[in-house]
Amino acid sequence: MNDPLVIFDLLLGGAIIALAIASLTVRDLFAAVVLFIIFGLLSALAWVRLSAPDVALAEAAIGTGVTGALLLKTLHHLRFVTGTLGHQSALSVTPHTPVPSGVIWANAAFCGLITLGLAVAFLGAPQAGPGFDALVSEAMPASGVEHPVTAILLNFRAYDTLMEVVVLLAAVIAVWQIERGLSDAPAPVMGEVWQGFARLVLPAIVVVGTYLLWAGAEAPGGAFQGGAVLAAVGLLLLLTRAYVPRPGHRGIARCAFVLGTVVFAAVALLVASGGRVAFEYPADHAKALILLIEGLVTISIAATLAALFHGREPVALRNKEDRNDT
Amino acid sequence: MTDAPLLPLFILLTSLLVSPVLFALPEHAARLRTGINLGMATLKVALVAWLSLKVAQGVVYDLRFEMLPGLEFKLQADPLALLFIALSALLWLITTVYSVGYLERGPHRARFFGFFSLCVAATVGIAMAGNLFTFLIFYELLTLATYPLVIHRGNAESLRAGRIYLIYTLAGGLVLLLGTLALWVLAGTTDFVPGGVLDSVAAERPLAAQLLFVVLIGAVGVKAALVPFHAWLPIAMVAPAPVSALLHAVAVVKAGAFGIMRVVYEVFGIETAQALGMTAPLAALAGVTIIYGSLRAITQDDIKKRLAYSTVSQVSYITLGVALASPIAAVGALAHLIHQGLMKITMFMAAGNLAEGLGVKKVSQMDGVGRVMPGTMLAFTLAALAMIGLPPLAGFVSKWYLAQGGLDAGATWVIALLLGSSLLNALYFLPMLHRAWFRDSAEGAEMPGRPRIGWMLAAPPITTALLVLVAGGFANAPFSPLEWTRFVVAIEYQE
Amino acid sequence: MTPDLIYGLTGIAVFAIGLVGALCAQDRLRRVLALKLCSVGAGFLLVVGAWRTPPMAPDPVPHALVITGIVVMVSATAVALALIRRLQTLESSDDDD
Amino acid sequence: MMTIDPVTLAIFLPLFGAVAAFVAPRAAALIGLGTLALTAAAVGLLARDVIATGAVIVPLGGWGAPLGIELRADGLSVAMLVLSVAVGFLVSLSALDALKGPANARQRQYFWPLWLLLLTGMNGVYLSSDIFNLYVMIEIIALAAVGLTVLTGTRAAVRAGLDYMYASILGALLFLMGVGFIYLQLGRLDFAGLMDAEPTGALFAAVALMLVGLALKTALFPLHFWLPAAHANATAPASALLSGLVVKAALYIVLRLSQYMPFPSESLLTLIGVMGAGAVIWGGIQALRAERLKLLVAWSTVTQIGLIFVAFARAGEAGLTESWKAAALLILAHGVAKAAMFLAVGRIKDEVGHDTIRDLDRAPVRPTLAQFTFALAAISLIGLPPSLGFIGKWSLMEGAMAAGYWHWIAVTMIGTLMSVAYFSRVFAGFLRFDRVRGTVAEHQGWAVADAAPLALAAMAIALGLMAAPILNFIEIGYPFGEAK
Repeated sequence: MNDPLVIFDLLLGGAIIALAIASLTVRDLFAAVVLFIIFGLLSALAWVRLSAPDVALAEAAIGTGVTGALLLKTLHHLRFVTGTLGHQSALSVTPHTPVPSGVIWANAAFCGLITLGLAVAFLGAPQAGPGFDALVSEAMPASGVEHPVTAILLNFRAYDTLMEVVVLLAAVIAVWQIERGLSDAPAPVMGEVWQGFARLVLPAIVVVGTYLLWAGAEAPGGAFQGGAVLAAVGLLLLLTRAYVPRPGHRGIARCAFVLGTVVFAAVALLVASGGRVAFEYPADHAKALILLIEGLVTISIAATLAALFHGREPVALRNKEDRNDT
Repeated sequence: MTDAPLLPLFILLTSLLVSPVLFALPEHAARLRTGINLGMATLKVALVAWLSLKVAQGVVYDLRFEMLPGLEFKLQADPLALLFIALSALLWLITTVYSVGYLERGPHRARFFGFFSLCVAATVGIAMAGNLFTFLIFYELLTLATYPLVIHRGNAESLRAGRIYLIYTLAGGLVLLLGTLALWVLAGTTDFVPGGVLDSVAAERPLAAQLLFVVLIGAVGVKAALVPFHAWLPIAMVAPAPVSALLHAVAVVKAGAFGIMRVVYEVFGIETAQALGMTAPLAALAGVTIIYGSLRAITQDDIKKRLAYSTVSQVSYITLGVALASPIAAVGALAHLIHQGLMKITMFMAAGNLAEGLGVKKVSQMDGVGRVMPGTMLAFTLAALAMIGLPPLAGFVSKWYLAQGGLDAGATWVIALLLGSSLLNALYFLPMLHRAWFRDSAEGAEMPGRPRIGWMLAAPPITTALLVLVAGGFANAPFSPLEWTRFVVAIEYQE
Repeated sequence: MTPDLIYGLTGIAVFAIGLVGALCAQDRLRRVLALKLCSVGAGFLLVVGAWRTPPMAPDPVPHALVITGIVVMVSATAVALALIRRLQTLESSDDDD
Repeated sequence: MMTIDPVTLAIFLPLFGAVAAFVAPRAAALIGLGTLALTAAAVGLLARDVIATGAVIVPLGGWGAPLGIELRADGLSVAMLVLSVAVGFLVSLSALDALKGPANARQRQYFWPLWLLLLTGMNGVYLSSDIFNLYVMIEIIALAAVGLTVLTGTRAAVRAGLDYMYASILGALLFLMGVGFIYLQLGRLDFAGLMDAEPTGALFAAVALMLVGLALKTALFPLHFWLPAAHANATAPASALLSGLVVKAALYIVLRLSQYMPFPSESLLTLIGVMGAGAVIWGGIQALRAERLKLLVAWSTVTQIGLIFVAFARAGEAGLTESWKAAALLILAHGVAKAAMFLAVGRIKDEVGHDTIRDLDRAPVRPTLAQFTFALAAISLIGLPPSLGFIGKWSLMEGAMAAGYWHWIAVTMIGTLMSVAYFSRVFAGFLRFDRVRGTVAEHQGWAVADAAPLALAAMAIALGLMAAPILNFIEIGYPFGEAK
């Protein structure tokens, strides 16, 4: 009974490895990114196979979707800046000094050795070894939600999740600080047909995103996946020029970025009283608090991911210096 | 029992705390700076006098402060320490007067005096260090504080000299660190104890103990300018005269010599050192240094370099006296610590006056200077004669005890060495005196009518020359260096 | 041959490929891609560790960790890409330092 | 009524501060300083608790390890908190001056939120007792640190920042892979779970991966390639934070792992030591060759990190329990002294107008106090008494000598001599006067801005006198498990 599945696993594993190699070796960068996106989707598939649908969703939406969009946008920018936008293929667009092939082979051999060591270590590790299974199932009733992954993300290890939202915040602050002035490269604009399509699809995506968020309490899904899907809305809005960030929006944008962090952290601290420590939600209100946090975090994630895609901080074009990025 | 247990600390702080104040003073606040300098130096002399009285009465001062588990920062005021403190405190006062006169219009005075007091603080700290760890701290501080003084002129030559100085002394400091660590690991203490702390180690692991001796003596030998670690001293003579005078006649080289005493007497103990067979080689090395320094001095035309090589030679008298392992020689060594300081500082200040007043920097230019600057040259002459060992001057007293000690220790070669050295001393000093007093200046036009030096330059060498006379003539008076020395030796030899 | 074995080795292979890429890739963008491969490899390892032979449910904790890892990685990627874009702009303009 | 323990506050206060500074850029400086003051107060309270009752544990969410995440504050972590808050506060003060003026408005606006996020991340690392949480924290640190590196926006800075970013991501991913192996083997991620683990192949792989990852993050030779450019091209307060504090976070994790993991074989330790020795020597050579002052200082960071790894390496089979103390002292000493030095260099550069070592003496302007600060910091970095650097070096060499590892002593001494050599290049530039064009006024270039770096440098020296209490303090709560 297992055999067809084993063959499927072997094929999928082989395809993933082949795509990984291909995305690093193919000459055309655009093709590399596309191969990478396929690689990400197949990895997500593998994770579904490993009964990790939440992870698969997150990888597909964020690890592959958002990352892919970011990569494509960057590629577009680089091709614009280097004046190779009109070329047929996107061969390497950043300057570099060639590395001697000897070095590459030495590195590859070194990594091969590491891989061998890691594989041996992996095979030596206990299979289906110890884990948190018992602890989680024991604590689940007190968590306030039904879906274990959500319980871990927003209750058991909520501190990690808060810090993860902080990482996103740090990223958007860093990106705003890195890219300054107005963009030299016009953002890639979608064609007319696509614009129309986007407008039709947008409400549907919003619905899907909200559903994912809501479903997170009982079934796979949750703030990050929902946020990613909502971010897709933002991406489409930006791409179709339905929304153009203006300097005046910066204040709102900042508030949207920090909203999730602030609420999450504030709730964590506010519940700490009467012998409870931070993040220790009172059992009666646990579900409500978790949903509140999730909802607001989702908004922040969506806004942040969209801003990461857009890149620079919207600033007013006052004089020439601004344009010259100084 | 002590009415002012923190007295040693105060003595240290009189120069340590004043240094940041001096740094912060604006360049043009010369009067205030001079006032602070002289006030603190006088205060220090007074405090040292008080401390001497107390110590003579048998009061024990011991300040401790734990820096690492079991490892203490420790200040003590034993008689040996006082010998060195008294010397540096007194000469600091005198040299401060001299420096004020010398640098009257020079640049960077705030910096100069700041580091100058820091040097004195380091010297006092070296003297009062109650263990090798504390000694190491101040030993390094002395290196750091003298470096800016050596390169005070700020030109390429002085920077080169400064670099060489830094390399020698910091390498020495690093070796001292190694030795201190080894002592700590071997003996479990770094305390200075009369009779030493290494008896059992020397019995069980003689090789390790011998190695440690070599390392420690080598480390402090750098500052004591023992051959072959002496090369920095003549090069460092590019420093201004007061620096050469106080630091390279007193503070730095004496810190090295003092370190040799502490190591031999109070880390190993003279008996242990002898039993390890390390004193004889040390005495031999000292002998070589004495002769080598004198020989090199003869050929130097630059006055300060000649004096520097003379210092190389003379400081090793102290090492010799320690290494002979005879109480009598030890008296000579300790007395020489003081006497040589007085003599050499006189000569350096006089040399500085010649350079300032007449522009005379070389022996060959000294013709007839005695008549133009009689006071300065009289002081110089007195010190030079004392160096040669003319009775009843100070140098004679120390050489006499050294010779006696040599006989006492059965090392008759010491007599020959001392005689030879005195002969060499005469060979390089007498021509200078001859030129100064008995030759007419070759090109009379070059000599200005009256040298332009103020009393602040003229008085200090004369004062120290008088002290040379007094220390020799009244060697047996109470509180004379010699008397104090006997007190110290009684402790070190545990008699 | 169980899935955890197959995908575990797949993950390690992907990680290693990413490592080679991160060390050797000359193009800046491709280096980011390589790093992303590494992160997927690490994700595989954790997901595989969480896997239990059905009908047992997998351990949910590593799943949460991988989700966190994915979000962290997208943040880092965004910053790296922003740096790449900025650097390219600076290098293309002649009048900068 | 909220009752929040100072452990939580030490992480959350800077987080809220960062958010506030980001939302209200005009008041960022004020918010930043206020946050630092409050965080300092929280750390002070925490220190009091730790002294009174030993290690403090906060089981976040009330779940407790291994299911939940515990924050744990013992002597060592509080010492690191004090380091980051104290150094951070003084660096912030000098940032007020360094980033003043309309030309720096943009840098000012982003400096504060990034720096406060950095502080959040570092404090989080010092209080964490969960290895996956450490991974998230080092990523916060990485993103904020890269943001600070490229604050000036020059081409060199951005290029350095990108290399730093690559190194950071790769280092974090190697660490994450190590976390994966630990989960595979042990099924838990808290420190307590690591303590009594039997060494196996998977754990060896985990430790090796995490060590390499952290070595990359902390720039241990030969994985240091990103550091000199990144630290040399950042703006002065950012350099001070990066060199003084940021690399310490990864070092601290190494320290913790060496305390709690079944430490791998002697050969791995020796390898670490050899890498450290390589850093000491190679960094020394590069510092001798560096043409710019900031670059020299950055290379000196490479050597100092190498020295700290030598302190780990001298652990050996017998000495491990003591070696972490030497490393901790060196970490603290370097944190304070290097921050002071980078700030001083920033001041010198501001006054003189450049930081080319060869031409330092040609300028008639001599920022005396900044030069003095530099010299004091150099004393601690060289390891001259009585500075904290000296005490650290002493502890290192003492342990090595007691264990008979003479090669590590030789490395330390060579490193010391080299540091004398490269720092004296700078001193010569400060003290040489014969090539100046124009008149020199000695006391030029004093400013209030010199106060903060000077205070840091004085701390680097004076803390050496407090080594005994510091050592007693960092031992509180060690070994693990004796907490209350």
